[in-house]
Amino acid sequence: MRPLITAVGLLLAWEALAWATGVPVYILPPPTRVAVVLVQRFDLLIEQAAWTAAEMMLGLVLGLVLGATLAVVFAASAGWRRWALPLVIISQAIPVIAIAPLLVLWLGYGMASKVAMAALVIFFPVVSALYDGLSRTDPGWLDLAQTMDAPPRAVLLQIKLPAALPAFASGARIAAAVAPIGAVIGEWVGASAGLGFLMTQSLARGQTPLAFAALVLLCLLGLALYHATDWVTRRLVPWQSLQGE
Amino acid sequence: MRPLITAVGLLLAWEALAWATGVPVYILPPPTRVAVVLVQRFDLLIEQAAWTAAEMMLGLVLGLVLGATLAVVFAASAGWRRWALPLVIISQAIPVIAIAPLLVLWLGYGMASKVAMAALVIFFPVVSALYDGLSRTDPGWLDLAQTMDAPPRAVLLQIKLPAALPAFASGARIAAAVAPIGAVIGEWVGASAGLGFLMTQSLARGQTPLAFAALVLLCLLGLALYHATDWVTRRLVPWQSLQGE
Amino acid sequence: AQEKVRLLLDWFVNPDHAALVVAKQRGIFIRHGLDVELIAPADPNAPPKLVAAGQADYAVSYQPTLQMLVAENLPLVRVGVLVAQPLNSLVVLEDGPVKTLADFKGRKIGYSIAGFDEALLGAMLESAGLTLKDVTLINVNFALTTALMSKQVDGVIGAFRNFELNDLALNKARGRIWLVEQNGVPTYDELILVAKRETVDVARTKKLLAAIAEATTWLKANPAEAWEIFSKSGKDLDTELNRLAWKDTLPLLADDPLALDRARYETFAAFLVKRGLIKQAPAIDTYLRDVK
Amino acid sequence: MTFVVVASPPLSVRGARIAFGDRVVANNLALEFPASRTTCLLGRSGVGKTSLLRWLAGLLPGAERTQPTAYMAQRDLLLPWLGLLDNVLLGFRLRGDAAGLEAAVPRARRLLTEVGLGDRLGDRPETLSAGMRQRAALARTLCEDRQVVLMDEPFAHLDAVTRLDLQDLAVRLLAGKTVILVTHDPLEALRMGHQVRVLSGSPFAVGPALEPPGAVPRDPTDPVLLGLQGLLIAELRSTP
Amino acid sequence: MTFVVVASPPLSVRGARIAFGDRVVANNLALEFPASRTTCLLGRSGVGKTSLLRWLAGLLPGAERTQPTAYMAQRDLLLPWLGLLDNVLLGFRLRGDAAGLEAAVPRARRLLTEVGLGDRLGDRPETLSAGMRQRAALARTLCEDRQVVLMDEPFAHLDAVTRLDLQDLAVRLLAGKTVILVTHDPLEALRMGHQVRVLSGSPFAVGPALEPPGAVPRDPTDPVLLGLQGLLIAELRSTP
Ligand SMILES: Nc1ncnc2c1ncn2[C@@H]1O[C@H](COP(=O)(O)OP(=O)(O)OP(=O)(O)O)[C@@H](O)[C@H]1O
Ligand SMILES: Nc1ncnc2c1ncn2[C@@H]1O[C@H](COP(=O)(O)OP(=O)(O)OP(=O)(O)O)[C@@H](O)[C@H]1O
Ligand SMILES: [Mg+2]
Ligand SMILES: [Mg+2]
Repeated sequence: MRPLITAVGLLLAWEALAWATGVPVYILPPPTRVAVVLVQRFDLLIEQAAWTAAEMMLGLVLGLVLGATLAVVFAASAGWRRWALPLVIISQAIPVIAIAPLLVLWLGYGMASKVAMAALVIFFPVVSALYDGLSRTDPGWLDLAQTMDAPPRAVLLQIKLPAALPAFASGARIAAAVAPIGAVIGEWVGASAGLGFLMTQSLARGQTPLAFAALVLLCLLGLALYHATDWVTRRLVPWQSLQGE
Repeated sequence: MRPLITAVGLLLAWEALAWATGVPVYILPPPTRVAVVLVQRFDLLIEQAAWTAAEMMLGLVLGLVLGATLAVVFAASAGWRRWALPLVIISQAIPVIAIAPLLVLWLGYGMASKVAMAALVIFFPVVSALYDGLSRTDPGWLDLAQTMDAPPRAVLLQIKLPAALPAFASGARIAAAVAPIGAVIGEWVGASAGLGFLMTQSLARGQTPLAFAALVLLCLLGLALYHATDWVTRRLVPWQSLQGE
Repeated sequence: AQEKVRLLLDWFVNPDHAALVVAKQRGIFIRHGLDVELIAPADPNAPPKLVAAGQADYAVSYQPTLQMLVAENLPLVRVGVLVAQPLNSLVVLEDGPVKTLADFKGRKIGYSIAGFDEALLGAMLESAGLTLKDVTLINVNFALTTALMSKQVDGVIGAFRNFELNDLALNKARGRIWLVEQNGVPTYDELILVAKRETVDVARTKKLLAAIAEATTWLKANPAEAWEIFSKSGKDLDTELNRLAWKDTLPLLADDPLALDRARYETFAAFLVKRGLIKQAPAIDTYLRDVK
Repeated sequence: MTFVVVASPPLSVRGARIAFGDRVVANNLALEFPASRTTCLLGRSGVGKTSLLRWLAGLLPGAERTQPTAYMAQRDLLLPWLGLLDNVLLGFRLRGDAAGLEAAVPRARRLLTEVGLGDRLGDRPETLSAGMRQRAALARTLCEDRQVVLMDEPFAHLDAVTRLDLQDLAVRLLAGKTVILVTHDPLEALRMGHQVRVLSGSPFAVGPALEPPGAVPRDPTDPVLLGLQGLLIAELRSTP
Repeated sequence: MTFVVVASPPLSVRGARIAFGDRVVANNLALEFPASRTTCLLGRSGVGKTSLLRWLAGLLPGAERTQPTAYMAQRDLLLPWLGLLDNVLLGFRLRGDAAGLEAAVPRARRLLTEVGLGDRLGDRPETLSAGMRQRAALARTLCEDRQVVLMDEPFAHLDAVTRLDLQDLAVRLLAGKTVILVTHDPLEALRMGHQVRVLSGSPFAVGPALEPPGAVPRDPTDPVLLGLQGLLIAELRSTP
């Protein structure tokens, strides 16, 4: 019920924005126009959305796994952290256009290069948030583990990691929210399908309403992924009830 | 000293990568080639870097302020959150190419549209992480505040907010790391200066070494901004000593 | 007083814009009473839309783009021409497996995002008895030459004849080229100037085009001096690729920017309809403005 | 008896039900705590003392607080980013009560000195020992100066001597207030309480009010108290 | 005397310096804790008892632990994501000691039953009262079965009856081990300790070892103990 109200609210806000600012249709089409296209071209749109959703999901899973692994490695070894952390930060500064040719060279034009690109965007919030969480464990627990002669590995996996799950959840939620743009950026590497591809192509042809119909689907995918991630991650930390919601 | 070792290590890794995979120069020029360009075109590069650095910094400041404000508003009001949170998530899914004309329409070709674009990329990790932090306050403190008849505003600003500073720091660090890409994406809106502009232009003209020289500067800017943010945010939470480092 | 004019280029400054840059640098625009600001976008699709939205007075665009945009009801009109012939072409590596168009059967062809390359390619392949189904199409975005040289694709459509061949040469590769207009595609104007239909100022446009014509004449007469002016006009223009492209581009620049060949537009509109890029050809006079 | 300017209200509970999921801690609870008196609560670990106090403080779902109350929880709950003095003054800061804050500063300093932390006013909580933190929390509670005060094991981390001193301090400063104090030390309850009541059973029942003779604070070596202590321990022992 | 299979080692401190920045808690400290005996430490709040225990556990910079030690801190430190039984078995899980873990499960269950939590084996710590959590932490410490055991106010949150029961339990299970127990209750120290020592001053000095007569656990109503209690309180009171 509530999501419906929100959706209607968003649409009204959009309509109002288009109306109040007098933006021309070919720059920001009103939702009514977009809705018509959404219905007319539904088959095409769904097909492309499925493609992008697959990239997003694969990218998110890969990003989460990669991010979590790196964060754990960084927490385990100062040596690794010293060498690889700058690399990780740098990886965020590199625009897709600079590495697209490299990715294509190594991974080809198939889905692999897109998923890699999406994962590159997605993994960073996870590394960063989880690593922060791992270095913020209650020192009392660490002392306890030390007196119990726990090997560093066990401390990391059995104390720091569960204690950092809320931080991981935080990072995963950010990751889920940027997953759509990750997938679309991936499609820049060179694509022949996907919502991002459809959007660029229709923008180039002046079919702005179709582009915005694709954008609406992309946003819906984003919202769905975000809320799914939110739902899952909240269940990860049952011992900590969040206020609000 | 240590950053120097890391830098040399990175360069060696890059040289090795270029060498081992036999990537052609027009895809991945070896560091030696890039270094030559870096020296030869230093004036040009520094000028563009200054431009991008300004966008980055403004975008980061704007993003931090906007992100922190939104997070506080969301924590204060479930009504606002219900309406605006989906908008915030959606804002992350929108590719620049779809809204670039809108931004130019509203903000013109100057720096404003670029900073707005950068801030759009940067603010989200801050909202998300800080909002998470704000909803994770020790319930004991909230109970205490309640028995003290604290108005919700005071609880938010004097209890939840300071308690969420580590989470804010986490978000700010992610934001700092994505600031360079935010600025570069901003330059897509229509730029005639900046490292991103220089990079696209030189890639389009086959001047790959120059593009990579610009990329090196961009990465340096990113690292500098990240470490500056890291340094500042660590000092924000003196009562919590992080392990490691 | 000078009239302020904002002119959006189609992309970064390159020798295609020689006349505009020279007219600005030599003060030719000023002499015609115009204070022209040249703005380079990163996305070639945005300029016509921004002109339609009133954010700039003129934009450099392409004939096929104009016709597709007008078919989508964008209020644009063509007011002049910069390059009155196609530049687009299909390119392969000379030592590659493709020697004739027919050899493309079963091969991979890269194209850029422009939106109509696919249609051009379809027509070209049909002229050799193939269809789009016989090849795999890959959108390679910016990286036409890179994709070709790294052998990720066997050919690329959307390559500009004055640029991509030189780019290949600079990277020690040789290309084989098929010109679109000789292989089943009607000829068209590659670079045109567009303005907003309702607000187009004919008097000002005349001044602008006169200045461009004057600059074109001058630079064709003084190519070396013009190169000096062009290469120093902005950051990072003095490059080997630009130098090579300069030579190939000058002869292609339209001597008469006011020239208008209506038939060319009728024919091409029919071609676009046939290829399914637009549903219906818009009435010619709605988007062609003869300022002569 | 002390002369009371502000009349402290009595506290009463009627038909309260305290439950966590299936675990019913108290059912249909009816209780009356006399006004301007200190009532000490004893009971086995886990019987529901903290839950009752939280109910009275209005912190449990369904509970409603009827008057301004100061509540000292089992944990010290000092804010790590504030110095001791600021922690003690937290209530005034939170209420944005500038006038009250100014008036409270000297009292806060005096209180911190009286609990033995006069030389640590600006120190952060994490640099203090557990007992010191508990004393700071006590100072914060007393500084609030409410007519109803709820305290949950306020002296648990204090040594015997400091404990006696602070019991005296609390009795002095809380005279005339309605105080409910949870403790595990029967002697402490007998020393400080006008009434002592024992909680027992599950869901818990509250035993009859035991009223030791004499004015508080009583002498802990008084044989009457020691006798009553034996009685209380026996009562505690009688329930599992 | 009990027959001891594994000889518990003595604990000694030589020339230790414990300081936090400028605040010197102990300087040039030399101490000997006898093997296989329980030593109870008393001292005013903030004197440095916890710091000394942490030093012995090797948790302070410069400190080194010489033998396997079980340490029960002032806070319960239960892991919120584990049930009680898993919390009690934490040491074995952390050490990856599968054989030990299997052998320890019945002992852990028995221990939890003995501290009165036999029906809450799977419950999460946040659903327990403070005293219940402290009892679980005690069970965890006893389950570790180390020859040296350090305990910091292990019974602070327990009611008088439970406290006596658990003192008995601890004495029984810790017989023959080298135990150092910090407490605030002089009677508890006298009841459980072979030796009782008082820390006082700043930097602290450790008073002479007081050795009450008789076997532990002693009868708390024994007048000799009550007399010694008065002595200890006087000693505590003599230092600020
Ligand atoms: N992390 C720290 N930083 C600075 N000072 C500290 C720190 N920990 C303890 N201290 C100081 O060391 C002294 C001894 O503290 P400690 O916790 O050992 O006392 P204690 O005897 O255990 O007291 P209590 O009975 O209250 O638990 C105190 O003055 C305390 O302020
Ligand atoms: N949040 C909770 N969720 C579930 N059960 C709870 C919760 N809080 C308390 N309980 C249960 O309620 C009962 C009473 O707990 P309470 O903390 O009131 O005991 P208490 O008398 O204060 O004990 P102690 O002397 O140990 O502090 C216990 O059985 C406890 O397990
Ligand atoms: Mg309790
Ligand atoms: Mg202590």
